[in-house]
Amino acid sequence: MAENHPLIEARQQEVIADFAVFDDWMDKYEHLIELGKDIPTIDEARKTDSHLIKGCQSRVWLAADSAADGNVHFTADSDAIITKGLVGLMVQVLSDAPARAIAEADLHFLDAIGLHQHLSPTRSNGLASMVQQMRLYAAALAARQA
Amino acid sequence: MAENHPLIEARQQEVIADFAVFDDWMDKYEHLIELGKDIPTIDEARKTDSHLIKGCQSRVWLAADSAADGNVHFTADSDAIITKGLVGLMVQVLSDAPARAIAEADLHFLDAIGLHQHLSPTRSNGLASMVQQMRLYAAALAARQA
Amino acid sequence: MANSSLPDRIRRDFPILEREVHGKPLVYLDNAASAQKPLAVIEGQREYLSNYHANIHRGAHQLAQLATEAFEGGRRKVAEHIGAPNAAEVIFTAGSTDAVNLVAQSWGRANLSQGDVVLVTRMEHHANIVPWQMICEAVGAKVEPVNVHEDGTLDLGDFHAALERFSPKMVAFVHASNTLGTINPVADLCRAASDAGALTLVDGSQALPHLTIDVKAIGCDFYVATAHKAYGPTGIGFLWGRRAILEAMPPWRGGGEMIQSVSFDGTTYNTLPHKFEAGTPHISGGIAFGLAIDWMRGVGVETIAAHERSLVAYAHNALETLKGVRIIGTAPEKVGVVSLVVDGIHPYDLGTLMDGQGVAVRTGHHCTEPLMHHLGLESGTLRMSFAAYTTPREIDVAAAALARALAMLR
Amino acid sequence: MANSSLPDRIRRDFPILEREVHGKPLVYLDNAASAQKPLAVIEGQREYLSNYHANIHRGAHQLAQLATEAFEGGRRKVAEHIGAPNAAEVIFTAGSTDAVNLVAQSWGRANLSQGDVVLVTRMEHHANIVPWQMICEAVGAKVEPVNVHEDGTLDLGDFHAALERFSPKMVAFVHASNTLGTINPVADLCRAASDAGALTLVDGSQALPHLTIDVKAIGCDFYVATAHKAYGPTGIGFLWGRRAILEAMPPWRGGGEMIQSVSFDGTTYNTLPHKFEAGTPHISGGIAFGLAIDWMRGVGVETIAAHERSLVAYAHNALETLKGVRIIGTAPEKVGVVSLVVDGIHPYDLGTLMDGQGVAVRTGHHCTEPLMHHLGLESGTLRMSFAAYTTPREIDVAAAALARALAMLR
Ligand SMILES: Cc1ncc(COP(=O)(O)O)c(C=O)c1O
Ligand SMILES: Cc1ncc(COP(=O)(O)O)c(C=O)c1O
Repeated sequence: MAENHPLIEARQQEVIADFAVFDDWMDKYEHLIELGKDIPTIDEARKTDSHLIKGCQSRVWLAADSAADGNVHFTADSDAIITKGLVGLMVQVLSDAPARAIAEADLHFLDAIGLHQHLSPTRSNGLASMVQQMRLYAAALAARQA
Repeated sequence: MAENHPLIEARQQEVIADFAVFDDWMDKYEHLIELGKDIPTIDEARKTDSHLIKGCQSRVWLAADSAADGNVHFTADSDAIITKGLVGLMVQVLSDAPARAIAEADLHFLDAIGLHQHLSPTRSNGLASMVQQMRLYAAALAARQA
Repeated sequence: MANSSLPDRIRRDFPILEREVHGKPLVYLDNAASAQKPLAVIEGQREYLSNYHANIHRGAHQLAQLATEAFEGGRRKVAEHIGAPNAAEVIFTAGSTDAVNLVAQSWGRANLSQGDVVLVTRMEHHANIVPWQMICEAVGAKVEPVNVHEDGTLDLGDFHAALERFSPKMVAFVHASNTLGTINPVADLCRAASDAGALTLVDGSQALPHLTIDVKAIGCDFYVATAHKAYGPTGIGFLWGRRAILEAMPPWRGGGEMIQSVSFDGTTYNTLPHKFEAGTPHISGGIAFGLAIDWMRGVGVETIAAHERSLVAYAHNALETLKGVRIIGTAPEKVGVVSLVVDGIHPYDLGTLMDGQGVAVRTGHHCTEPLMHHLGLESGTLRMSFAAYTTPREIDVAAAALARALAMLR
Repeated sequence: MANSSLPDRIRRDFPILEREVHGKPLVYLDNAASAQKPLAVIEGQREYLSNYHANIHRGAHQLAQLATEAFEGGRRKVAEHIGAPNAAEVIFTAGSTDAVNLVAQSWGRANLSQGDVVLVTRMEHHANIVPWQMICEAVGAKVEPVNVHEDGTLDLGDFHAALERFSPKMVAFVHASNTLGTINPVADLCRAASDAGALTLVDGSQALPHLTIDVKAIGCDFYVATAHKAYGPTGIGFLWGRRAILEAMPPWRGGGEMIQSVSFDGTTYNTLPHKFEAGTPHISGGIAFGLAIDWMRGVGVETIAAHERSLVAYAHNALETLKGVRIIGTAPEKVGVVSLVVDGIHPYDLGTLMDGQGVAVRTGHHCTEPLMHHLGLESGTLRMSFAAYTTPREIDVAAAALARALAMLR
């Protein structure tokens, strides 16, 4: 994967710094839950089946909009708060960035903060499917822009 | 199982004594092969499908006749010589004995001479099926005689 | 509490129980999904692979003979354990799911037709629903469900009414529910179904690890279960069926072992159980399944059952005191399964936070979506499930972990 | 001889090779029936059961996560090893037999109808005949066989003529014959079959242990194999299929894992590979299958292939000198399989007497009855089959044991 867009890299560093203060598993999750409570979420009106990510235990909704500046704007939500925290982190790192940068992002921050397992496609929280959707949307947009 | 009929028990002891001189596996099989060559076999004319024991690698034919004295007379054959030796031993022990004695025989001699594994129903030489057939035939006859 | 000495005696048989997760001692309460394996099973499988592995049946050499005897010995142990009149009636399958599919595809395709009904219950595992839906769709038949009461017991009124209304050809139900723990009155259900002219299939997946099983006393026509939930290996289970019914059924899978003779002019099939076991079987699985049964019998199935009954009572007490916890499934007769929900909190969050404290539970619909839907629990439940080695102390740890998770989430 | 250092390097990986039978050192030449397992496989399976067993997928806890990753890692290893474009195209099955049945029942029931032809060869294993016979009988289609030459090679003229004559919907054949050793020109056969508008299924059961496999280069539509012949565990194998074809196929077995959502109003199915994997999979099997592939790749498949080629040449030489021995299958390209007959002597007698000398061979029709019939060998053959650990010295012992058996039987 190519080097990250500086914007996306900077945001990942920010998240990593944020989590650096927690070495206990439970503290990290406590923080994640707080994030989940704070994060701006998708419009209730858009929580429809067409924005639902299928096949996961906790439901995840994702909406993508392309802004006038060519960036992609994401909003998301989940009915499980931990998933919502994770989903929020993803939005925080990827939203409002150039389409190509999103499509090609190397999301190393989950590894660095010790939450990598949640991105496993075998995990049933839907995060992996959501990231895939984000990339697909961005890639399609980047292709149109090119 | 009830105690063996004296005739059947005596024949088993005879076979056991016969084999007692061999302690080497190969010598025992050498003897079995010799037996296989000598043993009086079923009439060629009776080697038909209706006398064939199904489902085994070496083919085994068995014919049973009831004699006037109420005894059962068996003849048998196989296209594999070791199987033929085993089949011959069975005939030697069980043929020309009273039906009930055959049906209820405790065939301990195979164990004693170290050839027990050939009687395993999982063995594909057909011996187990043959013994079962012999018993079934004798049991049916015994039932008619009773 | 009663029988609390059982885990002391047997925990050392289970090496995995010594491990930690996330730096905490493992508390494994996901036994209804899959049980852990005693050393007898682990080492038996290893011994087989190290010392007498060979392909079985039709082999003239010594290893093939040893392997065949051990594998067929496994079959005999299963047969004896469930009171089967004859070992040839025990068909090894890849698990419960495979076994239900065998019946649905072989018996079903030959016997179901347009307008026929297969009756199941709303507490069935997907394994006892989807195979019936698939064959019913293929032949124009229909799957009808019997209702379940709020407390997790079967609605017997609805069951009898459905027998009357649908005259089903087949009635299929769990012996014990994997989500609710409910033990069904299987002998009564079988009698009523038979009286109504139906065949019966009992899904014993959750009964084999916990209860004494006697297919003759139950009076069913088919009984299925899976080894991995009963201290045995993965990849193997069984179908038991009444001999005459199995004899009349066409084979399902074709290949080696299940044939008597093959030619391009016509192929003839082998006798039971081989007719239904095409290809090289899961040899080490069959052997290790037998060892798992030996292990259970050595401990005593009744001892295990009594221990688990007391664990369920203990867990109900410990969990009910937590604010907001609602136990799902309070039938008087239960196996070692306790499902719960907390209103306004997603089970996945609870499960994740308990995992962080070393406690393994399962969350979600437990492959019983129609039941969850019926009970209005669209996010599923959090399920703790017990085994012979589970201790009251572990339930305390789980309850404390749940309490901490709740505190974090509120 | 070439590569004779290979067994020296690896025999210590196989504990069973140290054992005796009937007081003689074991000489295991029944590898085509099932190969022995290296320590990496035996210990890996044990490690799994002792340390991280849990039911997989949908689990939120750590053990479920570890088990899922290891199992899916096994799938990825299989995919990479056979050059599959995508791991989701690899469906775990109970073995080759189960895999062929999956295609015959799912693809076949949806695509075959009255008058259609499935083309196979006369050298097929029953696993690649009977499933086709069963589905053809159900839908009114027909199985037609392609001839085999006396030397054990496929009759290519007949193959092309049959494509022309029958316009088959499906052409299914072995990559390598388990009875003759013959390696078929699979890429050529697939190209011709595709050009004739047929789909192709290659039975790679005897190729996986011996040859480098690349499904893209072969150009087939389906490829199946079984783990236990390739140093892996029992109870597991795989079906690889082209994604678009697999996507279009209906599911075969129903149950957990293979669904997206279940209700009595209608059930929807999961994506690949799960759509075809109903129920709890053989988790330890999938993991250990991956370890077997690691082991083979560590040794080097080409190294194993070269070693076995030289063993075949060596064995042909050693056996041909024995009076009356006729080798069945002398194709120029063979895997490590040597079948033979001695006129007037039953293979079962030879096999039994070799067993008495510690040498494990297989006798009979090797689940290829139509081939035996075609070649006029109604009692079958005696087959010696080799693996990476087989030594020339073992072939000498086997030849001497055969000579002694012949002397006793004449
Ligand atoms: C060529 C061939 N195909 C298919 C099979 C069937 O494999 P399994 O019995 O593992 O399903 C075998 C082995 O028995 C084989 O040698
Ligand atoms: C009640 C019930 N039936 C069927 C099954 C299916 O068993 P398996 O997945 O081993 O085939 C399970 C377990 O998942 C179960 O709990």
